[in-house]
Amino acid sequence: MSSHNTYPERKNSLALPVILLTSGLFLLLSYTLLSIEQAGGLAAQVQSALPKSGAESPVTAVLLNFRGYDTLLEVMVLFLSILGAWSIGRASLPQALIKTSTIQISCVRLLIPLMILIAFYLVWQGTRFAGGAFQGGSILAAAGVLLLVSDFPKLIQIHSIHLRLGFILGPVTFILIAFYCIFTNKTFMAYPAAIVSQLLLFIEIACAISIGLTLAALFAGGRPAQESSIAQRKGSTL
Amino acid sequence: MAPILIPLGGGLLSFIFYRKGFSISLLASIVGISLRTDGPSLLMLLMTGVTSITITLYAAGYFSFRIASPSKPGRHERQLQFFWPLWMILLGSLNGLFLAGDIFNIYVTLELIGLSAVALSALSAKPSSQIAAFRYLLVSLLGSLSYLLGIAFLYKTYALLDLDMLRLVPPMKGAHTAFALMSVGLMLKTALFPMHFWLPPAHANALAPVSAILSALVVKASFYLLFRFWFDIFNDLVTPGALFVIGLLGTGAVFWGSIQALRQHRMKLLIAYSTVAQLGYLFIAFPLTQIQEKLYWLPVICMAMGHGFAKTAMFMASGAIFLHVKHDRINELTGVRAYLPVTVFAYTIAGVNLMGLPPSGGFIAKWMLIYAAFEMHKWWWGIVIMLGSLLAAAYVYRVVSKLYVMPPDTIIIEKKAHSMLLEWPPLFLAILSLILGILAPYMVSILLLSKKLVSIGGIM
Amino acid sequence: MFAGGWLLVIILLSSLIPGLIIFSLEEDRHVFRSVLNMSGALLKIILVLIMDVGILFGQSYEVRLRLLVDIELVLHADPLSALFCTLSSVLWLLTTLYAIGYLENSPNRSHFFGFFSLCVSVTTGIALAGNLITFLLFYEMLTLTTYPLIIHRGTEQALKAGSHYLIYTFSGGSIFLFSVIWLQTLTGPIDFMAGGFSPALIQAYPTQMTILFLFLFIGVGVKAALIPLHGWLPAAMIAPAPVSALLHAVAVVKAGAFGIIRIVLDVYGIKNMQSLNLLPILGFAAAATILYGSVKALQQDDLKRRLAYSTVSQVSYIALGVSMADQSAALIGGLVHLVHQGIMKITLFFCAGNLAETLGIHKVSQMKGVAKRMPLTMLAFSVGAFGMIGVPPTAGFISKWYLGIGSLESQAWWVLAVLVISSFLNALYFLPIIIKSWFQERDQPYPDEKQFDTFETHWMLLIPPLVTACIILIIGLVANSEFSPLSWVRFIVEDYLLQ
Amino acid sequence: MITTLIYSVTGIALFCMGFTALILCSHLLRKILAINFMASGVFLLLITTAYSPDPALLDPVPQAMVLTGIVVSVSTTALALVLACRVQETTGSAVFKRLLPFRKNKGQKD
Repeated sequence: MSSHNTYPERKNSLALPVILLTSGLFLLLSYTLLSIEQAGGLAAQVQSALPKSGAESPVTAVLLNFRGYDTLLEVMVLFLSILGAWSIGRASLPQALIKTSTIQISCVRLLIPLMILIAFYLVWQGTRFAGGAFQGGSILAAAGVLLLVSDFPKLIQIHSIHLRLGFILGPVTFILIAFYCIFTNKTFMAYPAAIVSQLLLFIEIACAISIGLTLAALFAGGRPAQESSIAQRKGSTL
Repeated sequence: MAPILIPLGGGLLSFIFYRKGFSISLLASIVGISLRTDGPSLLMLLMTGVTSITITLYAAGYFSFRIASPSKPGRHERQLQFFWPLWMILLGSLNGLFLAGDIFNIYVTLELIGLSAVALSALSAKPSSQIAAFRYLLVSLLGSLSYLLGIAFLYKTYALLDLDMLRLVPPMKGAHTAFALMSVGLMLKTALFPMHFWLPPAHANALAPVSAILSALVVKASFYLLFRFWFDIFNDLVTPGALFVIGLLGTGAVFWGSIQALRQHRMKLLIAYSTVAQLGYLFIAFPLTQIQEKLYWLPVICMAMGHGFAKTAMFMASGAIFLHVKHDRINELTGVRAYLPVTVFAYTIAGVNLMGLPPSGGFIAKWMLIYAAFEMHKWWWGIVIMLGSLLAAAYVYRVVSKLYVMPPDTIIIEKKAHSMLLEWPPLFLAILSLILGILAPYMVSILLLSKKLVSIGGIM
Repeated sequence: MFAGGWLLVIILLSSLIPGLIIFSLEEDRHVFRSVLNMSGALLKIILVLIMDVGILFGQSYEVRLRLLVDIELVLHADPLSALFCTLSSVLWLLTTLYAIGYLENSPNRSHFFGFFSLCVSVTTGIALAGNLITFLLFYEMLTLTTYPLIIHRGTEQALKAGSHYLIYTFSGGSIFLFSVIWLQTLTGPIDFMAGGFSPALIQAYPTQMTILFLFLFIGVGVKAALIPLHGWLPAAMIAPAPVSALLHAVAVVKAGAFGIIRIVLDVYGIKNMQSLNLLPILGFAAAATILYGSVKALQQDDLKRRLAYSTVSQVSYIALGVSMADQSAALIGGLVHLVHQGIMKITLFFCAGNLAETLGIHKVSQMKGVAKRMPLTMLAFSVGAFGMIGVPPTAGFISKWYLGIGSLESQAWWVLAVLVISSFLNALYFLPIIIKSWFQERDQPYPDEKQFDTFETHWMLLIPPLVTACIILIIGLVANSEFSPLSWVRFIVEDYLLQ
Repeated sequence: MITTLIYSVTGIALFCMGFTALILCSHLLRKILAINFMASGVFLLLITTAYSPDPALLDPVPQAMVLTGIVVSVSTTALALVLACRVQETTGSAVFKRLLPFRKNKGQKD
């Protein structure tokens, strides 16, 4: 986005009407907001069902158990974004070796294991406190981004299939476990009470790995360069 | 190996949705999410299923043709590789939407649909399609956010997310605002005039199978929700004035879309504008719907199904023609009939449905709407519908008259080997849209099926 | 009520299936195509004859397919539909034979004959339709199937004529659909039934019913080429001769006229028409069209255009007869003209096509002395023309005679005056052609002459006009025998006047 | 109570500001930012519905919804950014008004 800084925001004849319109909208919505008598919420219901849910934090219980289906779809959205990004373009990473200073390299070497540890701690604590797959995944992603900006040559060696498997790890685990529930409890995603917390943890870890990988890959901004050669190979056999 | 695994994930998802549609459980809980099927959603699922099978077959033919004669080496393989997973996820989320029984869950499926549709429409790597896709993404996000804001208001008012429970609550302060916000968001996604500006470029610049998917299925999904909200869930909040305004907007869409379609020089743009016009009919149905009648869903479902099948067939046919002629300028399409007879035939039959001639699904829908217009003493809507059909006939024949003639000096392009998969799926769908009127009794019996409920994440 | 109903479906399929097969044929399989075409046509005639006999013996044929509560497709055969059905199937056989000869060696024949067959199926459907919705269905499909035939040549002019045709017929069709739905909200499902719907409805909604009749009349009047809705017909002359023959004598114009008959007799019913005072309106429209068409025909030099305007005028005799439906003679004259006009006009178009194909003659002014070169063709032409004028003993005389008697009985002197004037005009525009071709000497070479060994032209082009010319004479001569169209029409009319 | 009110009104304000910017700004990146603004506004409003004076009765459902919403928002933003980069790569501009020539349809596509 090199033109970003040089681009002058022009005078717009539309500006005044649009601003008037949106301010009107703002007033209208605020007025409605003030007039609403807030309903009670679902806290009590969640609290009462919490012991069976396999998680101690009500938020986690809602996310992974009561409204687990939403979370499954949410993981799919994330997967979709990397799929879309890969379909749109190739990663715009520099082809040549980046000059990285020794300090940076050693810092990264120190940081990466620490970050992975923190990430898994977050996931682990997710069942009890505010934490979980997405938080852990973000830390993992940060680690991935650090690697990307400092240790590029090694990363390019990663084969595309490993990345792909990583992306689908979360959703597939989630779906498989949800299916497993059909066999045990006859309902999709109704986890068996005995092993519910283990299952949730399992899902969280898988999702965290996928989320971390996906976010880091999104940072790279597209499919790996080797992707096209694979496609050509595939095309020749078609 | 590698590219196969990803579609598998997507395919798996869509497979689950199918499974869920058929399993029944009576456990409903206030915090969990439930899925439900009833007559209308079953019909929409049916439409999605039939259309998607034919689109899948067509896409196979389409990509194999393109890979055999590439315009740029490697490009079409890449398109193929990403088309399948994106399409499977889109299909799965469409099914999920039709089955959804939870207002927030609908938001997530809407996002899934929007994202995959955008990625699909950007697949044809030319700049115009990417710009159109970007605009489509912004509009889609704007629509979802408006919808989400509506959810926030609704949750503030009722603290409920389940559709069945929301149906039972009395209208309260704030519900109107929430309803309006959600409706506007969905209308934006359905491309109701004058919010249609994004649709023609996005649909016309995509690859042919993608255009078919977008036009036939994606806009129908948000329309289905809109209709359900207005007449099933939040019917207490609907006022005659609002219905009238929607009808007016629909009228605007019919005329504007048709006239724009008549002015286009490219076949795909013409078809895309015709989508705008045809969606207008669906909105004209709003002031003509009488919910005391058991079958109030029938006209819109007939129209949506007929249009879905016909539009898919038209986009597929235009894609097949493009592949063979290398352009889709309407005025230069004479003589195509000589080497693509089946395709041209399919296009024509699909056009018959758009015109609303009997016995197509469009005819049944228009019949019922005009009938309702007379019964409710609102005959002016009937005139709008008739004029719209005439305009539809005009733009359909603008292309058909070119396709059918063979001027004496036509240069017949050398006949190329083309895939059966390019020609027959559109014909199948076109014929299906034509005989939809005859299938109407079966649709009625499906519509009258009782509701089935599935809950997910059992809190017992 | 289901007895033998499938016969009707088979009659429809007997031309539909060959049509669909022909579409898929390769261009050069002309032998197979011709065999298929002709056998389909023959089969159809046989089936229609079986149906005719059945109807004569009081057999009832009906098939119903319910789509929704108020939308039902009905095929039903009554004497009136049998009349139209027989006419179109016999003429189709001849036209097919003619078309095979006419289009020999021209491109795109599969396409042409495919639509040709579909067109006839649809016409049969119009004849057999048992309620307004079914009629509407086939009526709209007729537009679709004839359009490709009109633009068959693919020239700029043909396309223009085609779009003219579509604009007229689709507008008419929309008005028709609109009014059918409106009517149904008032009356409920409308089956065709002698006597029409109950008079109570007329008393309940007199204004609406009058407006509705006018709308329906406009809807079918477009295809029947009543003024001012006739504009498409002369323009459509650009199509090949067999198509013109089909449009004028077998399918489109006839479908419009048939629609008028159905609406007056079977939807509204004669009594209701009288009580709404609508019959005179119909009569005036028909009379105006008759005179206008004749005058315009007089001004044309192009032979086919002259014939086209003559059709505009002649078809309105049918409407004129129906407008005096309270008199049995007039009604008989009108209905029998449906058959007579068809046979006479198809003869004339066959002959015009022969002239154009063999000698390259398109204009009346080029016709001096052609009878010497093509005596048989001109003989058939003359018979047809005399029929149009109404010279005894041709078929045309019979219809005009009955119309005249009817007008005397109802004391509508102006109708008689219209009949006399129009016959005079007919003579004025046909006789010069006959005189020129038979009695004047050729003073210039033929524009584009082709030589044939045995006959004056290709035998397939010669036989159909000769056959139809013979039919004109025969049905005129033996009009009173049991198997003539006239007796059949009497059979029909008895039925209606019983109501 | 007043705190939640401030939060929710701010949320609506953010939504409306984002909406204004979305319409008025022509640069693709600004449009993406505007959408993010709007999303944040909605999340802010949504999270206030979770509030309750009794800490034990904080409603977890809106919190879960907001978490889901954030992930969705991240994903869509990522896709939008990739798309915007790609548009700039192929057309040389990321300003909507300047993209007009590229939006023309030439009847030939690839």
